[in-house]
Amino acid sequence: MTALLEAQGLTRSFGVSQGMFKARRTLHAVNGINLDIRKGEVLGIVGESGCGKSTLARMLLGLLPPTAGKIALDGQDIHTLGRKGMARRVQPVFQDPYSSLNPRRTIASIVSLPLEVHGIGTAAERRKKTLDILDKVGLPQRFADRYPRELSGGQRQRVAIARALVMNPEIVVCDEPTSALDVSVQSQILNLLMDLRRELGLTYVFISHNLAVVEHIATRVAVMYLGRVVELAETEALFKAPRHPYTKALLTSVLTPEPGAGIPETGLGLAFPDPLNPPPGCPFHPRCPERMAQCSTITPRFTEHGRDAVACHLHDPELRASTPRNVVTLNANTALKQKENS
Amino acid sequence: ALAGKSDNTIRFAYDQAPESVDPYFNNVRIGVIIGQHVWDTLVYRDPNTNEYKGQLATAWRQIDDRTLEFDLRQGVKFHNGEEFDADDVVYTMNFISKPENKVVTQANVSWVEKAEKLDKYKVRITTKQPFPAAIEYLSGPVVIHPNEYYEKVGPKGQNDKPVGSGPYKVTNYVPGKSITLEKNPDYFKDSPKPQPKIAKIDIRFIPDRQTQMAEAISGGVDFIMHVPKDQAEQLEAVPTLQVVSGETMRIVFMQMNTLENTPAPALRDERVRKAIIHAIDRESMVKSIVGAGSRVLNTICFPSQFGCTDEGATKYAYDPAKSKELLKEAGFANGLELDIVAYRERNQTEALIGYLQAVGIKTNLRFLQYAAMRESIAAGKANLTHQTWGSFSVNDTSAATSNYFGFRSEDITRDPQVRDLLTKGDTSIDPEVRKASYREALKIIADKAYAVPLYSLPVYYVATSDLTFKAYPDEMPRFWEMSWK
Amino acid sequence: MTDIALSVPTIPEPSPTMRLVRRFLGQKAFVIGAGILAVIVALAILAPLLAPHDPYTQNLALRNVPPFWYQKGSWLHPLGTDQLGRDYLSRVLYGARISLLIGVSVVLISGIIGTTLGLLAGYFGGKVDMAVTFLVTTRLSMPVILVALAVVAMVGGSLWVVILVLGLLKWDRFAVVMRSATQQVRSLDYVAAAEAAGASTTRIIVREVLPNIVPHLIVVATLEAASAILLEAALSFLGLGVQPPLPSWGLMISEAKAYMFFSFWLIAIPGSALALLIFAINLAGDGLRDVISPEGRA
Amino acid sequence: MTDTILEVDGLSVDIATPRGTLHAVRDISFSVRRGETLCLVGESGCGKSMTSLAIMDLLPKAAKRNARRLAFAGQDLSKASKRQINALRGNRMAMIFQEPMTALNPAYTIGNQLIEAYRQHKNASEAEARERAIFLLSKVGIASAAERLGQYPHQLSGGLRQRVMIAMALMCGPELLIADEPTTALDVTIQAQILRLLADLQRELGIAMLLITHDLGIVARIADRVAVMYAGQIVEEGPTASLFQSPKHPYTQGLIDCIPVPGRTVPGGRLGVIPGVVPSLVGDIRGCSFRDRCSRTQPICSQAPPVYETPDGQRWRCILEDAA
Amino acid sequence: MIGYILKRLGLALLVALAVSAIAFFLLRLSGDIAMAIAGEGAREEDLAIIRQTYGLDRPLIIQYADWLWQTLKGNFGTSIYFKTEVSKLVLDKLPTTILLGFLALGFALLISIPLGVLAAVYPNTWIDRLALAIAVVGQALPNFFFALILVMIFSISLRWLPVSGSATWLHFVMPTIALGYYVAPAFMRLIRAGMIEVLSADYIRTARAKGLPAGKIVFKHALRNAVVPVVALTAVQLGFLLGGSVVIETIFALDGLGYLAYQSITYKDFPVMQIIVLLLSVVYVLLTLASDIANAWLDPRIRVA
Ligand SMILES: Nc1ncnc2c1ncn2[C@@H]1O[C@H](COP(=O)(O)OP(=O)(O)OP(=O)(O)O)[C@@H](O)[C@H]1O
Ligand SMILES: Nc1ncnc2c1ncn2[C@@H]1O[C@H](COP(=O)(O)OP(=O)(O)OP(=O)(O)O)[C@@H](O)[C@H]1O
Ligand SMILES: [Mg+2]
Ligand SMILES: [Mg+2]
Ligand code: NI
Repeated sequence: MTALLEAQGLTRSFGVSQGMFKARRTLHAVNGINLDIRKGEVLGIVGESGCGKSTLARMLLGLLPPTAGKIALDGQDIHTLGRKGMARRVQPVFQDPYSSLNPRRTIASIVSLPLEVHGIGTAAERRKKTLDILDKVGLPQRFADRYPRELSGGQRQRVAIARALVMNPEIVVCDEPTSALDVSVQSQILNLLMDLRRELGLTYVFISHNLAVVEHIATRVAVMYLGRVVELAETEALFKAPRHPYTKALLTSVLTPEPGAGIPETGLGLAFPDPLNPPPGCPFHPRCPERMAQCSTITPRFTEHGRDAVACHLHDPELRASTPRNVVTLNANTALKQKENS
Repeated sequence: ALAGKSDNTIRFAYDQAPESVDPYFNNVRIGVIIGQHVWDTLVYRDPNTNEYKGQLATAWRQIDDRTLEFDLRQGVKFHNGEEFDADDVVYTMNFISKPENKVVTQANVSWVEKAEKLDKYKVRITTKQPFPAAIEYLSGPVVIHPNEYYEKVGPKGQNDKPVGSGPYKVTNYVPGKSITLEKNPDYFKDSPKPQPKIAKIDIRFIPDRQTQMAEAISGGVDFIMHVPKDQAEQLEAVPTLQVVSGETMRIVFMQMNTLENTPAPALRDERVRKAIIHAIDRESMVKSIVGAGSRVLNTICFPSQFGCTDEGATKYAYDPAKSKELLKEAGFANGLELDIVAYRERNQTEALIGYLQAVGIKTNLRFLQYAAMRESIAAGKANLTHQTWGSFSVNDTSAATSNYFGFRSEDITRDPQVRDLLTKGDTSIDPEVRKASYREALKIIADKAYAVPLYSLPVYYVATSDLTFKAYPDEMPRFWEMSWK
Repeated sequence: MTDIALSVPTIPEPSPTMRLVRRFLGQKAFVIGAGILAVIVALAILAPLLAPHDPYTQNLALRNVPPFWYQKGSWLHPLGTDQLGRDYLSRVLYGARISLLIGVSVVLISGIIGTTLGLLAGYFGGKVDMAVTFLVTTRLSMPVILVALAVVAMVGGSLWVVILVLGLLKWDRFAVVMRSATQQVRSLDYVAAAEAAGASTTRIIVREVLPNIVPHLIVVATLEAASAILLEAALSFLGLGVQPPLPSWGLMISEAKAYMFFSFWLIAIPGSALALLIFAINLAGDGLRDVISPEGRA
Repeated sequence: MTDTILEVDGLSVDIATPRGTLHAVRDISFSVRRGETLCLVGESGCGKSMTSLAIMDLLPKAAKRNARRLAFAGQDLSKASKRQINALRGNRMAMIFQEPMTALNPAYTIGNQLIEAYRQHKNASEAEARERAIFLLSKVGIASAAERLGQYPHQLSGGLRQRVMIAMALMCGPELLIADEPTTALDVTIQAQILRLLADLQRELGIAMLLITHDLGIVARIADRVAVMYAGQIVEEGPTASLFQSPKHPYTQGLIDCIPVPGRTVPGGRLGVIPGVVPSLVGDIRGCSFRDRCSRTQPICSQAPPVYETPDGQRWRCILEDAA
Repeated sequence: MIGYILKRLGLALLVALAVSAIAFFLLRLSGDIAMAIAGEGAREEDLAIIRQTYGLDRPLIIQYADWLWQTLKGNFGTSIYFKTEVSKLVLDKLPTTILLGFLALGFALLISIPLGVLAAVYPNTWIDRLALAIAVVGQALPNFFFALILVMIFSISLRWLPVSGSATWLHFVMPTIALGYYVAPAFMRLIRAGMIEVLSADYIRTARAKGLPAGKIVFKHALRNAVVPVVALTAVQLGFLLGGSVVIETIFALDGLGYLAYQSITYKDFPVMQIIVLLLSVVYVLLTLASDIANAWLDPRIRVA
């Protein structure tokens, strides 16, 4: 399988001020991510709040210029595609169905916006296309001339999906599309997304912090921690045999409705992942139940394990057999790498 | 009001602060008033009889066309103890005669050539040209400064801590806010100004007319002047107040800019100028809003001034129809738009604007402070002005008409013929020649409608009812004469 | 209690416009304010029909006639005449035109300037925002009354000078409010969605952002209109605003203030008219604000 | 002393809105026994928070509370004076809110906020209160508690703040703890930590807990008994195990079906759905409130459904005696 | 902290510079000061001399640079009208205006804080309506009109208070009320809105859940947070008051900066005008700086850690 959308060394930092009297600091929201999205797959991205999922999504959509690194669509730098070029092939579905629809436009006008922008068809054709797509996402035509505020959250999310699909894109980037919805509505939307994918051969990037949902929908999963991907694996493999301690902790924390199972102990300490103050070495080490001496000094490499990859010293074959000399070299390497990233 | 009598203080509110207390460096009425109280002049004109009396001089004589000789009073002391003698007169006259000293009231001093000391109490003053009104000026605006002090501190120091020889001395001065005059206990006994009875004059500058009125009604001040007719009449009903009115030498008129580069070329058309005069109902204005003691004028001078007359001059009646007619003839059937600058008696300006509007002349009023208005006139930027002129109380036409038609900065007509006639009037010694020249000049001004003569301005004083005082036509409240009932 | 059907789609929901209208009508303050304002606007527009006399015709024989409710008053001049014998009712009616004209024009000028700056700053952020913030700070630190007075004194007062000066001075609140409103809207996902749809920046600003900040714009506009009218009145009161014989209310107060102790109506009538207008605009503006943000923020 | 710490009978909450009266809570009854954890579960807007606020007498001004009986430890709260309520609140019954970010006053140190209620209720000295605060902070797993007292809320992470909130609720040793979605704002890993902490403390201190959540996963793991709310009513109630093993009400069933559960649901397969959306709460609802979303609606559903009960205390409000 | 203050001072300087430039060019382009200096009977030659001696014949930008340099050196020039040093003139008048500004501010806070708090604690009651009425009337009454009415009542009818001047504290009563009442509504609304918002905040619910008495909730937990924005407004309003004092000082003949400004404007006293505008803008920027610092002190979220 070839990569349809590919990110290399993707980095994004923000200058943030912390109150008036303190100096501005640099926050690495996304820190040197390599990722490939293959045609037809559903790439799930999970991670804690603030780990950079949305930032990554916005960059993949071309909405946010990366500070470093590049993104290629079919091998072509998305830079050169321009806003319109990207729009035809990659479309978003956002988390909050309340803020993702312009409250002053009718549903039809929201859905047909991409068509208008690209000057596709006559007004009548556009209207027809809009109604068709609304039908496809399961919204009766009578909603076409209503305003977003008249719709429920689930219905709004259907509108957002319709808008994303109206231009027949190849990739849809869904940033937590169901986390604002009730479970009963969430399942409707998840079903819809799956149906559409089958029907239209779509590729999804599906961001969520709900592991159960990701397990259900994704074919491959990337686990993010503090701006980095720490583990990337086929869904089944990941859920069956997580490698990274953070992935393990995440999986333990999932509370499935099993009465009597009690609350699991995650083994994570109290340390708080602060993106402004990322710990040195492995970013996860302060919370890691399996941390080793080198974890606090050396940033782990992303090592491939067949089709999967993980960034953890526990799974770095070289390091496990390492001599101190090796450690030093690695250390120097990573230091260099970090410099490039910031 | 009780406070005033009980502490023997008159609290006097005036609407404008003088830019300087030194009479040579301001040209506002309050400056003249303060000047006459703090300083003395060589000669004093009795306001009741109009007779000249010796003040700092005891006697004077005309030596030739251009020379006057004065015997000076002995034993007079300035407020700082400096003795008055010929040096003071010579210094003062020479100081004001030099343009580089930038005396603001040039019209009052530009006739002085020089002064010489003959002995300690005798001086000679030379005029640049024969100047028959010299004594009149020397009895008014031309005050005598103490030479040693003045030389030391200059005009700036004289403003900060004024020193004169007059019946009152300045004891406190906050520029722009207030000035306090206190009785000069050592005022020389022989002065034609009587020894003051009121111990203290507290002058405050209150810009807002109705604040002044409120103060008067509530007893916060004892004396205000220049109260408009309507308000004066209303204040008459207040039992604690008295209203005294009197005619003054202040004439009211409108200038029209007919200069080459006038911003209002329409005014170069005599018909337009006449139309403007015909548009204004001066009689009504006098009756309704100007008030008692006012009279309609036909020439640009006050009738009591030497040489002032409207004999033979064209008189323009109120005739809006004719006015419109004239405008039509001049090509302004659809009306005309002009600026008008004014600085006081705003209600009268508004009435004028109303009359002009009625005949189709739309005006934009720019209501300014006097200095600013003068600046705009002198710069030739004015179209129409609503002016008043008090001649510094000088009872001679040379102090009035020449200021506006003698090619000085405020002359925006500049008719050489008029200028020559006025110069002749100003500088001839023969009274008949003077009269004839003025008559001719005034006639041309009227016939060619160079300006709109309006009326003389009465002044209304409102004072606490227990004050005895008299109003004079020269707009000078004489506190040294006043007393409590 | 009413018995109603169960599920959402079958409930006859009022249309959003109707709901907004109802919310407006539910705002007593807004209804009162807008009502008074409407009456004043109507009076101003119909002034030529309603005014019993020409507001400029003076009659020195009939000066300071009191209004009809005084003994000496007459119905010929229902609100009496002023110090130059002009009909006061007519002047007050025409004065409404001037005040409204000033309010509307100043808001138009300052609204355009302020909204443009605010939109740009809020949308683009970064350097643009810094520049606009600096401009706003500079503007805020210039005392409006003083600068307006000074400029009017220099240039000479007239209606259009006053409008221009105030318009060029009073854009700060527009800029500040529009900036934060734009920032808020800009961070919403529908803007990102439009961007992702390939819409141009201009299109996004004009079609996606602007319509959503219009409510704030209207609120600021009403409050600024009131403040502009008050400022004009203050300038005219000091003699450095609109010039006679225009019947601006501020100027009428200024002209009448000398008469206040004995003919109080001369100052009370334009004073109350002015206060009523400001009151109405503020009330309507407050109501508007409450409708837009029901929590009632300042 | 009865075994029941909280007794709610016929509780309704009505909110006056411009569109009419919103019946947020409709005649619900339940009780919590000492030392027991009752979970109130339901979709957003079904009235869970209103129920908890009604018990604490913290309803917003527009909301009105009505109850046949609302008793805490035998004392009827609906008849209690403000002063009596204040004496109970924060003392014998305490509450934890959803948003740890905003539930603490940003202007005061956490120490200040921790001790003020203790001093208020227990008439204790500053030093005693501090000591208790430090004790409880360590109890909720916060190290170097003494230093933390001087910190402001914004200096703490969300997880720490929620721990502080828990400590604050425990300050006076309450008999009942009401927790309204205490973990929804937190990340999954932290959620697990906090829930575990809560469960441990509840067991250790023998506190009764009313836990409100919309997450069936949490319910299953922590609750002794569960009450399922729908549109302001409790549609089913019972011991956790029975309820999950054999849900009786179609809504409960639907809820359980629509969450993906590894092992039970097929990855990529279709999930169960509850069609439609929740009804508007404005106005009355006659009959079963779930009937228009229910796959097994019958005409009779438009009449008030009966309440069935199994011997182990599982009760449900449906025409079907057994949905399975 | 120090760095922040320095940065803000730099900004203040920049703002002052911009204001001074705007004021300079704006005013300079519309009037001829040579004329104003020259005075009576000046002839073209005199004007030329004056232009030369005062350097008015140079390009405006050079004049501005020169003026700026002189100002930076502390040489503010001489008043054209009063012929006194501008610095002396301004320093003489400043205390009165500052006093008036603080009195008015105090008055405004004195009526707006209690009313605003009460209105927020008892919304939609008569207290709220009274507060609203006071606010609405305060906003709608032009302050000069209000001042005149005060004079009518307290000086003319009741004769309790002196009309004009600044001799005793009694002289400050009416100006304080007239000026303070003008800004009070803004405070009242802000406090009311702030209190309402704060009272509905989660942490207030927490405080109630803790069983704290109502007074402690309002005064300890709510007010502290509600006054934070008031501090910021205070700075803005104080600047505003200094500007607004033009009207009030003119009416009450209070010899302060506002009146001086009015005089200098009407006399076209350019150097004075320029310095006053500059002074007020610097004061404004410094006040906002002060309020930021005060805010930081009140709000621990932005305080230095
Ligand atoms: N425009 C911005 N300016 C400054 N910081 C930002 C900006 N956008 C994001 N961040 C920061 O970058 C980090 C990553 O944010 P991002 O929104 O990508 O996280 P996320 O994983 O999507 O979190 P969540 O699950 O809460 O949506 C966060 O710490 C966030 O505060
Ligand atoms: N202040 C209020 N004014 C009007 N309606 C309100 C108010 N607060 C809540 N409601 C309504 O009352 C109903 C019940 O609200 P409640 O907060 O109890 O729901 P919930 O079950 O806690 O939901 P969530 O899971 O979203 O917290 C909802 O329909 C809500 O819209
Ligand atoms: Mg996100
Ligand atoms: Mg809730
Ligand atoms: Ni590690």
